[in-house]
Amino acid sequence: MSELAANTQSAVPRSATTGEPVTTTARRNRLGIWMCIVSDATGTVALLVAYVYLWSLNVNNAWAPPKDTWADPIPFWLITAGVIVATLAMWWAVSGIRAGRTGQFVAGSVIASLVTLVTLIGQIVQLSTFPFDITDGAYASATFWLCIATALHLSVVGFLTSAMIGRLRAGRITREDHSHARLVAMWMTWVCVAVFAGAFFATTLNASPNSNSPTFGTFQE
Amino acid sequence: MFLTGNAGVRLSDGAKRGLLTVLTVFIGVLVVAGSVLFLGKNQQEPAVLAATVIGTASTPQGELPHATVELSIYPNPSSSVPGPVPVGSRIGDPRSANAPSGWPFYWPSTTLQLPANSLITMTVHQYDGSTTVWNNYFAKVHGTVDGTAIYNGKAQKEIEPDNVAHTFTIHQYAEVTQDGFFVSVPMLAVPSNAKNEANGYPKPQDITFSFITGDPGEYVWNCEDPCGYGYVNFGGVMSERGWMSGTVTVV
Amino acid sequence: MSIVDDRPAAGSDQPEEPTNRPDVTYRLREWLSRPYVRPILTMFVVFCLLVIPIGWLVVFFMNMSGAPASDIMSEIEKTILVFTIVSAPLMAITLTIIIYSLVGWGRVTGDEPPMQESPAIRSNAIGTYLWIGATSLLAAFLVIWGLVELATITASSYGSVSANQQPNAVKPIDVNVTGQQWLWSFEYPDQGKISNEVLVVPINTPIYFNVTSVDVIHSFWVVELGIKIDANPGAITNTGVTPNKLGNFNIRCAELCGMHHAYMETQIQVVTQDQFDSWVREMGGKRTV
Amino acid sequence: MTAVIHEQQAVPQPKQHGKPGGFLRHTNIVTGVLLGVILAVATYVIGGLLVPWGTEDSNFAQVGQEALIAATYAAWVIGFMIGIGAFAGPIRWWLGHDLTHADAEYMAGKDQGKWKYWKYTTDHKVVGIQYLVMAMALLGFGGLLAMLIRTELGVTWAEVFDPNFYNSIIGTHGIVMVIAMIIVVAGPLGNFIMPLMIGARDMAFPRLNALSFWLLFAAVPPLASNLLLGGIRDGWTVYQPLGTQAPVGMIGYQICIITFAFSTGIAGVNLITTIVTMRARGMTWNRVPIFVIGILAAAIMGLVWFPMYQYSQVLALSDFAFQSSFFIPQNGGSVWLYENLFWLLGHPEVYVIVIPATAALLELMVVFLRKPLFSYKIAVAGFAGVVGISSLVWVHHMYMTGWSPAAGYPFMLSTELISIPFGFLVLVMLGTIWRGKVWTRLPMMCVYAMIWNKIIGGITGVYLSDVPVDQYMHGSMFVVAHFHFMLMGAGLFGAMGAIAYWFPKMTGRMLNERIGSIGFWLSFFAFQLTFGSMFVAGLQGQPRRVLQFDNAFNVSNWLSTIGAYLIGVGMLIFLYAIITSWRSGQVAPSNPWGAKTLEWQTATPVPLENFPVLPVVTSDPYDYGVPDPYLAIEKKLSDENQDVTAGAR
Repeated sequence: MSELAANTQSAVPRSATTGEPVTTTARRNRLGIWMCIVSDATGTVALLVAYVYLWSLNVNNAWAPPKDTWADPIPFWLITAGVIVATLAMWWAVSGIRAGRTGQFVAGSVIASLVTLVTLIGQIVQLSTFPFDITDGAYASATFWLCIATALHLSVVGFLTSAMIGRLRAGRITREDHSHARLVAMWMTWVCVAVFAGAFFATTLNASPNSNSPTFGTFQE
Repeated sequence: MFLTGNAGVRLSDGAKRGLLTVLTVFIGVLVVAGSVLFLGKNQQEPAVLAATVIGTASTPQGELPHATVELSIYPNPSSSVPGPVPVGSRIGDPRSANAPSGWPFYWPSTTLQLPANSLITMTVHQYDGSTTVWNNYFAKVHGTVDGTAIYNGKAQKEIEPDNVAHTFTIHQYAEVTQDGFFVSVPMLAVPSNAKNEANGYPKPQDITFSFITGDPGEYVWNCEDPCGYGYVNFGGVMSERGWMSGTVTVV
Repeated sequence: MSIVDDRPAAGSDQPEEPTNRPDVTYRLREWLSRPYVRPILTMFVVFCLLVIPIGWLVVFFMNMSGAPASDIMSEIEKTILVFTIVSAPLMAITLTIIIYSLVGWGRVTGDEPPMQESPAIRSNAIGTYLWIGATSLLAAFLVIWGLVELATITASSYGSVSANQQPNAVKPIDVNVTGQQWLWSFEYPDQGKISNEVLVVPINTPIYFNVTSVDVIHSFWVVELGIKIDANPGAITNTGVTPNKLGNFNIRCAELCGMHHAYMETQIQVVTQDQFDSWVREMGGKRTV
Repeated sequence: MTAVIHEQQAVPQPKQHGKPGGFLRHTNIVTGVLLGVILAVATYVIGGLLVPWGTEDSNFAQVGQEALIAATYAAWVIGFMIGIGAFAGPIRWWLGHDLTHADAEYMAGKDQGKWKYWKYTTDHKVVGIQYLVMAMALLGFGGLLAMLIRTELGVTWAEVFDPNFYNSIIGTHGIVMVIAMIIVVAGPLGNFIMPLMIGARDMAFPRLNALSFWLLFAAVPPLASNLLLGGIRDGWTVYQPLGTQAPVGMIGYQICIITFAFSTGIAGVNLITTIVTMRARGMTWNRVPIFVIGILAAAIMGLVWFPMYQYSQVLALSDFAFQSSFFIPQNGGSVWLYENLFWLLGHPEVYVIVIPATAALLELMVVFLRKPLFSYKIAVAGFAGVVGISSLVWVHHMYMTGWSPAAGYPFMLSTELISIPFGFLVLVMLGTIWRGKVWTRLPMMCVYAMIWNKIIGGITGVYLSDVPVDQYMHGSMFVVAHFHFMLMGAGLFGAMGAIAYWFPKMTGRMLNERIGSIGFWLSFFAFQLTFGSMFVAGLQGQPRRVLQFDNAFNVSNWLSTIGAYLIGVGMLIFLYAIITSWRSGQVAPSNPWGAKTLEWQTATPVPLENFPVLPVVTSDPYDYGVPDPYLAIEKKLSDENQDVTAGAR
């Protein structure tokens, strides 16, 4: 009962939807986001496993793209850098709103949105300028899908960050109740990890270690 | 609803429930039976093609009845040869419904019926071009009377793997007790430069071979030469009864 | 409905644990004297005796298409017998309790929740330890037995050790098994690369299989010899067996592989060495040295 | 505590945009289906213009046909979700127009009568009913396919169906039943009952709750339509590369799984968050009803492992429609990659099916035995152990694939270890039954059925977990019979018991137990016949998924088919019992079983926000029973004993 009394008297604003203190809903939403991250992590792991496993097997000696034209590593790292910058900007914005500095929040989220947009465009450019086609062997397929996954992640992040200004103006993000901004930043932090892992594998694991895999349909190793 | 008893029939609650239960079960049975009849394959397979008995012949196993079957392999349907019903009209696969123009098929039927314990002489007129077999084992002739087949009058034990258009391969439906029934004959391809004749098809290759059937039984046959599409070209025609595979009933 | 649930706290309605209990034998006798204990123990023994024959039944069904034709198959059947026997007690006690509870401890019928309640047993240290101990022992036994058996079978089917490194006195015969839609074909590399659609092998000679597929996944299952390995496209898998019984046995495809999967069957014919050599000769291959 | 409601009005409400509910006032299943179909047709036609008919590649296959069909299916799903109003939430969030209390109440279906079941309704009770109906529909469809399969196998002398069509039937039966069994307990009961049980007003994320159901709804038509588009010709596992050989019906399967995985993941997030954060005050972790723990376990496994399956289908679709090469060996793909990704979910999924049913029966046993649950902690430990180990056993489906023969050793170990935590659950069941007076009602009978089936499924599982034995049994009918004993024998019969138990709370009427029991017992005994003889067929050496076989297997298949028909009859009778009781059954009191869990303490039918005032929990819900008489005797004995020792002194 005392706890309840505390709630009624304290200045904690309440969610218009359910009438609970926003601290309660914030805790709930945070757990939800953690769960989403766990689930999305498994999917990302599935893609990485596919990449590494096919790399290690080199079935039918067909892992490498035609004429060993591996993808250029630079774009991968540029895109990773872009995501990280956007995430830092978002966290900076969150710290701003927490201290009540609305201007810093606006600046931070605008930067985050713009950087994310640029990175997304960069990702699409990279996808369309690979020196190989998705049909050119296992490496090509795996790399394409790692980048497609990044593109999907980036579009979600773009949607989230771009909503910040509107929600601020609608009074949904205030000094007392800024949990949604934090959730966005949390999600972006996970996206950084995912993108980095993809870039790391795609740039470091190129030539397959297995050179004597059997030729398809025969018994020659 | 007469069971409610308004129509003069007075039923106790329990009896009503019982009747309705039976009714439910009955409806279920109807649904299952209906689906079986509607989806069953009977109306989907081509008509039976029975071998015509033309007397007796002397074989390694002594004097046996002799029957003949004549088949053709066309590269695609045409005005003169309509070809089998596109699978699409049976199970609505858009690919097969929309792409029969390049589908080879055995004609007039793939549902064969052969007399038991007799010599079967099969003649095939082959109008199709070549594709390479995956396994050279099927470029050889197996299971015919003297291990050969007659290609345009010339007896051969095998042909060039790159020159195979299709194969006619009966394989056993094994019971440990019954010994196998295995016949596999590669079909010689028409040269790629052959020009079409009036009927829209090139001059066919004629392949003739004889084999001896055993006791009555149900067997299947199919083509082992990749002439469909999809993975390793074994989709499409290769996986459809009535085109590149069928059944052999020995009676 | 009351806001605050004023139900008593858990277990408060039980008398506190008795202090300085009577000695174990006394309590055991007291327990055995309870009306329901003896029937349950008898039922338990009876069910044990009823369950164990299931093992032989299983083996009987396995042998319906022919007795084991290799040591591997015999090992498999032995394993089944052992597993049935060791897991019989757990099956039996479970059966006993559910069946006895239907008759022994009283039944209540009717639409209203029964007034008379059952004894509030929230835990029983001895029972719990017994059960967990038993299941753990069982699991441990299964694991150890299984690992040993697996090692034995891997040895006698040569696992993935290539043929020329086999420790056998007799040189194994290599057979290259190719699965394809919807046929098996067998090639004898050492007998002059002769090939056939029926597998012919000499008795009491180790056979070493290299298995692959030229299209989809098949599974190479020699039923009565108890070996099975998938035929994977783009990979070579190995197994092996030493047939010890003359006759024809089944080879089936155990992985759905398309339209004629059901018809992807052939035979393995186990013959004497002489028959095998003559067969090789007439197939145009060269004799085994 | 009554303050709660009062406070809700006290909360300052933001500007109300339009009428309560806004856009969702105009959306329902009709608009959803309409928009979905329109979008799908439009995509198909426009795509057809881009790649005109008759454009054929060297193999005479339609160019871009697969991509076109994939786009069409995707368009259906997206169009349906737009039409049902699923995107209203995100857009409102983007604009900052968060829900007012009035919006929330409208979306929870306030004052909308029956119509709310056809809308994007967020109330957990509505979603629960929707899941129940959907599960029964799927079970009916899968059951019909099962009848067709058994017909084919019973007619041993000829082919009834075209072989390809038969393969499509077994594949569709498999996946439809798996989906149905995944949702049949965790869907209806996890959504309707669980929040009541923990004393919450609704799920943590009501809109996600509606989303998860309507995603499932959108996923079903693509799956069902595969039979019209050439079918999935390679079983529910759809091993590649055989899948890439199938007609375009395969895409229906892949789109269905991808969508369904989203649905499961979202449901998992929702269930876990609800259970962790929304329990009534005083409901500490050792007072949570065991059913809630079971739902939590299942939700965790689904949430963590479903993406593996989802991505295996994404990559397979990419192979099929865009000729990439994850599973095409010629181009460097690996068939083992698919098998691993698939079974990484494929095995935990078995427990996702069995665990909720088991937990539900544990929950109702105590009521019908009037005894406390036997050692709650052991039960929780059992669930925890299963969840933990279930992710380490998937390779036992791949013993015979030749993928790393050495892996057989560790995975045989883990597979046999998982029998220990599973044994915990059996111990709890037996300990609860021990010395209990049975109140013989239908739900309790399901407990006995489930234990019996688990015994048989368990012993056969012991055989299969062993690599050497699996070398004979893998891919044979024996395996089929085994997992039917686990999934149907334990899962479905458990679900029947659970639904019979909570039926009064969900529908407000009692289940007609006379008819229900007839159906239940008929299907139970027919089930033994069907799968018992299927065991025999497998032992004799009949492979799975064949439509013709040696005459040696005829007898066991005939028996199996007869049994299958009887199961069908029994299930129909049970279905009739449910329908007739739902429509015109006798009205149920709020607590017909005299149970002590929270869901029975509120009114029936359950009011919109479940509880007039949120309850406070002071003990676990299992304090049934009278003091153990033998304990009293022992107490007396020990006292005498004391006197004796005293006298000796």
